[in-house]
Amino acid sequence: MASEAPAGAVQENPAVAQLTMVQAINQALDQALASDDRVLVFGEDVGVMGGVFRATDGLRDRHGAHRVYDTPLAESGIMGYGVGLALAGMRPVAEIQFAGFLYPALDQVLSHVGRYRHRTRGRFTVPLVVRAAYGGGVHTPEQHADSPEAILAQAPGVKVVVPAGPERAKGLLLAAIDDPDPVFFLEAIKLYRSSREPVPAEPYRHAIGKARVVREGDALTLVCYGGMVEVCLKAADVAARDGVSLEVVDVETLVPFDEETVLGSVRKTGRAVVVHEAARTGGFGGEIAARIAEHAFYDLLAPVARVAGWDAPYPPFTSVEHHYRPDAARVLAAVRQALLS
Amino acid sequence: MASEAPAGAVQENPAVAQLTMVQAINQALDQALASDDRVLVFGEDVGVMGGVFRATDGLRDRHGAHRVYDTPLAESGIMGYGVGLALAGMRPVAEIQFAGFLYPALDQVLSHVGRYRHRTRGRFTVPLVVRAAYGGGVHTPEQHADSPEAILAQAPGVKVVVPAGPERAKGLLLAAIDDPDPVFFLEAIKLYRSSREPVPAEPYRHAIGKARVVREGDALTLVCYGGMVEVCLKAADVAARDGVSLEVVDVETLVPFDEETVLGSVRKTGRAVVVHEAARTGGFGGEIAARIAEHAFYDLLAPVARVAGWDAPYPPFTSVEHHYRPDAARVLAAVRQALLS
Amino acid sequence: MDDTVRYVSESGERLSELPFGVDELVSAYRAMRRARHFDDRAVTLQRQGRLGVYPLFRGQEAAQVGAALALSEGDWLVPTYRETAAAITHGMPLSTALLYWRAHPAGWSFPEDLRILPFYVPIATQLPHAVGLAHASALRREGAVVLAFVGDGGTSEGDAHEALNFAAVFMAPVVFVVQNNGWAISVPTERQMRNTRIVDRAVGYGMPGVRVDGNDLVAMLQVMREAVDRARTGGGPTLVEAMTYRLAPHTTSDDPGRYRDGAQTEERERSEPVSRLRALLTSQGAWSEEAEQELLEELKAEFDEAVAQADAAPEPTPGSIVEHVYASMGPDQSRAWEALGGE
Amino acid sequence: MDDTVRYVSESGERLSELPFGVDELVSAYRAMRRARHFDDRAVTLQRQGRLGVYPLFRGQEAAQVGAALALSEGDWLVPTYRETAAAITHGMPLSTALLYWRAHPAGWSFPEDLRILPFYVPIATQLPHAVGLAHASALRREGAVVLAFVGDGGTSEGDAHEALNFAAVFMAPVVFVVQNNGWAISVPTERQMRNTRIVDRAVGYGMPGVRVDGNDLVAMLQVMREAVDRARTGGGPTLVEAMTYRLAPHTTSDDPGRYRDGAQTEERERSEPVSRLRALLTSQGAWSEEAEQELLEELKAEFDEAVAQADAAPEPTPGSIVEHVYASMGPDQSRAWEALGGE
Ligand SMILES: Cc1ncc(C[n+]2csc(CCOP(=O)(O)OP(=O)(O)O)c2C)c(N)n1
Ligand SMILES: Cc1ncc(C[n+]2csc(CCOP(=O)(O)OP(=O)(O)O)c2C)c(N)n1
Ligand SMILES: [Mg+2]
Ligand SMILES: [Mg+2]
Repeated sequence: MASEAPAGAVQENPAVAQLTMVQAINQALDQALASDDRVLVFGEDVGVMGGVFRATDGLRDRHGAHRVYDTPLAESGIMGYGVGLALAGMRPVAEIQFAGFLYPALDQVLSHVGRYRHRTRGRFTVPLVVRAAYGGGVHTPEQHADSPEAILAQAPGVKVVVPAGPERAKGLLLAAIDDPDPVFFLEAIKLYRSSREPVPAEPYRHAIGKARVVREGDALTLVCYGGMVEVCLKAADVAARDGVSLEVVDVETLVPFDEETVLGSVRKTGRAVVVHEAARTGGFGGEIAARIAEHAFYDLLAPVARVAGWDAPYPPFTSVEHHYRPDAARVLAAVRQALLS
Repeated sequence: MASEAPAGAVQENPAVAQLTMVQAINQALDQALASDDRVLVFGEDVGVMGGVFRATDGLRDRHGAHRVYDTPLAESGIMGYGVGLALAGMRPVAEIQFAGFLYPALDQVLSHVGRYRHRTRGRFTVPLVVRAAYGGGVHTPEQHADSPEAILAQAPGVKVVVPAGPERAKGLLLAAIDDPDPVFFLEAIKLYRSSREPVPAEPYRHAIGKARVVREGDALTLVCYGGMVEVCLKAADVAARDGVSLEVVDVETLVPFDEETVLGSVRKTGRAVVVHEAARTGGFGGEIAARIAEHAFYDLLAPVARVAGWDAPYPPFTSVEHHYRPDAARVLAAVRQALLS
Repeated sequence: MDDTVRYVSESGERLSELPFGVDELVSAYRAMRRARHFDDRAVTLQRQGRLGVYPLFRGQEAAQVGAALALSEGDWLVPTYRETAAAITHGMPLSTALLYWRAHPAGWSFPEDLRILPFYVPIATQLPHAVGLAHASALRREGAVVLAFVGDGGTSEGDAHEALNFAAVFMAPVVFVVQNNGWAISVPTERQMRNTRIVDRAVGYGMPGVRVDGNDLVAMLQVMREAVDRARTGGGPTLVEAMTYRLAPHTTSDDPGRYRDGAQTEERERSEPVSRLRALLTSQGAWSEEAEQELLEELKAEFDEAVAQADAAPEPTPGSIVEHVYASMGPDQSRAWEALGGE
Repeated sequence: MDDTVRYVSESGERLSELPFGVDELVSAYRAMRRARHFDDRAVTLQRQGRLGVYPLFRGQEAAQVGAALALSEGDWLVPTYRETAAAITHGMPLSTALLYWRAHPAGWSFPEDLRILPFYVPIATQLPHAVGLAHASALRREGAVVLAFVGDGGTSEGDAHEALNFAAVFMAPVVFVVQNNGWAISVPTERQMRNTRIVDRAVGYGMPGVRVDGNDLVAMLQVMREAVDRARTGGGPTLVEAMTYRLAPHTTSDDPGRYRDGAQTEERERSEPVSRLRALLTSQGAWSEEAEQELLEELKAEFDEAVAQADAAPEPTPGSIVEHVYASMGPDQSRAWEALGGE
């Protein structure tokens, strides 16, 4: 891992570089730190070590130990401390190592992060960004593969962003840091190093709150986000070989939800399959499916299906783990079913 | 409040007594303590004081300070301690004063309560019951009116039960205490003392995992639970005066979800409105609506609508609070809309 | 071991040389008396249905006012629901405090220049915020100190521990004041913890700890000045355990008869802080019955004026429910806002 | 102040009268050596892709084995991921341990009579469980004691605080062993807390605290026996801080070169516990090179056998993913089970 190019390759400044998602994130953090004094980056092992995924690699050396630093091992403390920094006018960017370790911090999230602006009628605000690695597919140890986005999404006042690749991740993270509201930024572990993509070297921002049609098609819409986008694109590739044209919508921002783009696509295709890796019951797919079924009712030619993790904890058992996380085959099975209707 | 009849009026033993929901709960706890040594009741202020809502009133005197006792003020501690008792073979019944104070305990819930059986392949189990007062409508202070059922419902391995009145509460709580799996038992604050109902004095159990048709009708199904059941019944009364016959289904157990009963009703009426007081986005209503829309697709005559809390924190502001929680008028507006389709 | 810092006896006698001049004590007394007056009147308003659930602070005036008076203007106050006395001492307008406890939005949007966070309900969750605020002040070399309150019961929460540890590790300029008032609703300190000397936790965190008679305004102010000074000059956090007593019910909704003996509370009334300081000042010739009456007239007028201001606050619209969820309304809030009648 | 309990010097010299006979020390040595052998072989298996991510315990054998040996059969062990040495000492079959770290379900369903909770990943969350277990034992007058482990980093979590307080308030028969191994992944204890004497927290909770040289098996066993005894006889919980050092990477996935100096680790190798006890025993004539070789042969055979057993465990079916979610499958699990091919 030490052999990877220093991610914040700003000094060389090629207009565009091929970066992995973790490098793109590193670059966004680097640029945010460079351009705004108020930005602070902290969490467990983010300082000297540069993060368990190396997302903060080199940042402490470049920006100083007072801007990029380790905290004690206490997620509620990290979250609450971050709220305090934000209340003081800083632009804190906290890292929670794995999304499952957001759980000890949920009191701070649910009681304060999403509520502060509302309860103080805008007098106090919490422009906090919380990054966390989520999801499975890479044989992490037990409880390192959770996808808790539905918990965050049911908390009014927070925004939830789930980038699907390097280029999007950089632009969305920079936008999140600028955002006047708290943003949870969930990074699919599976995508951290799985591929590279051209990423502009300059800082740029992608709008939060917009879904994207990432592949056009007319037979059915696959609605997905984060680590499931590549799975859906793969499914669409396979389907295309059979002459079936699938549209893929990357929701990207779960909250605020961009109903317009999703409904626009489903109204066109008449069919939808919603895909995520969190367990199905209570997952955010229910919200998406409910919205589609309510507002595109008269355009639907088939029931809205969901492909999701099974209703069980993410299995800690290596040899069956891959049966839990949706793959192209499972997506295609649901597509076939929907196309029969 | 001291003037209320001692809830566990077992000594008098009338076959049936008119009880409030909090009295029925008190009676269930009393009977569980009396019949099973392994039952322990604990939480903040449940001992000497008998609970902030008096649900444990008198129990310490009757069953001893080693069976009914106060804990320190620490919800994660309460939850984790309860897990330990359960692992040791006890039947712990923890009280969390308000559902919003479950938040500090969510790490224990999400990492352990729902996961222990699965990760140890049944070797260790957590037959823990957690009672918490939820919801609004009675001008409680800030952050005392949350409805976090969707967070619990997305955690595989836990059961979530929300009783709609005294008679159901008693039977469900006794069933929950017997249940080999962890059960979260959410008690609508609004229902604690709002009315009385005949409650059999003997212990009895209601099955967990079954929804109930609480009023038959043919024009549309109202799907609801907990504090919203009386609201929906009221809406149905009003509609009946206009000759519109609404069916009301009390989901009662959110997880495991009784799809059969809900779908059976909707297939018959062809229309559904889902009602809860948690904020709409990410609420459990999305799950319910998605299931209806998927599995009753061909029977639906209108889109499945949701009536829920607005997408904001429960407002701490007394004079507008009643606009947040769904009432019969809002339910009826959604019904009217659905009947137009 | 009684290491409790105390300057004035329960009956108001000077136990040792006072660290402040009498003028300072007179103004501290006025602030305490003002708080007591607020509390009494607030309870009356609550009984009239003109406030919501109100958490009384009777008996804790010295702990709160003494702590708040140690702050300078740019310093931050981080209160629990209990700290209305501290808040009005640190500059919160009485009308704001009234509107807050009326659960009226006009009381929740504090004036821009007021360095007070809103009252906190979820126990102990304010403490990490205080550390973040304080660390931000240090990182920017602002010199602002943060005063954070917590109750004896609140020290049992994980957040209290995490915050104390963060504060020590970051050497944040924050002073933690635990008001050990003997009770967490119905649970006495002896069942909340095995060692009821909360100050004994300080050493574990590596910060100074001080136990002080929280009903002795002089001791409280003196201890707090030292702690605030230490924080301001880079000496890091302090844990102050202020020994006091909750003379009133937990809130206006509570019935303490269910869990404690009225006689015990009576007994504790004898060491209550307001009359203690008054006795001291009177014995020193610095206060009189006339001065007291005059002050009460002032306080009454001030409070009446605050009530009038509070009453004049316009009622919120239903649509306000979905305002301020985000900096700008998302589509879901906009739809809700329209459904709620807009405006 | 050095109040660290120690009986044997770093180089294996006896510093004071030993509290145990030499036979006992020989069997303790055998248990430590067995643990070391397991660790070494596990790393090899991991490199061969035959274990998943594996958290090494090299350097912490005395702390873990010493603690576990102080338990009786009916006592409970509550481990973090780090405590494989303690677990196999308290009776976990090696094949179970291997299957556990192979992330194979057969290793997660512990034998019914094994009083060990599964290894814990979410830091410090095991501690309240230990208190509940212990309190249940006390309520039923079972006499079982609970030994709960946590790391230096883990003490920063709120759950650690809440659990210690609960244990003290309920006088639960639990012994908390903090293995202060200097690191929480990349964060050294000095940045984890300001006062690195974790034992200093004990007084705050009102429980005895002991700091012990966790690399001295003799000291560890002695301190733990006292603590376990106290717990068993109604004396309540104890906080033991075992000073040790993580000689290995955090796990097999970690690269300590990113955050610590190899030379420092080398230096620490000199005080590692296994050779220390061996030196003592050898100097006392109770151990020899031949005994060592013989033991290693035994351990090798035992481990090989365990690997064979582990390899024989049948692969789980996909359907097993939705088994054991509830005591009996809910309708959602049943549907999933069918979709997964049932069986
Ligand atoms: C997280 C959480 N749990 C429980 C409560 C309910 N509650 C409100 S005040 C209180 C007792 C607090 O006692 P203490 O910290 O000593 O403060 P005091 O009321 O004495 O000022 C409790 C349990 C709460 N507000 N928040
Ligand atoms: C709640 C939680 N946060 C973060 C992690 C990631 N993590 C795993 S081990 C570890 C360090 C633990 O250090 P310590 O408690 O000292 O134990 P040691 O590894 O030294 O045995 C961290 C941060 C986790 N597993 N759980
Ligand atoms: Mg108190
Ligand atoms: Mg460690």
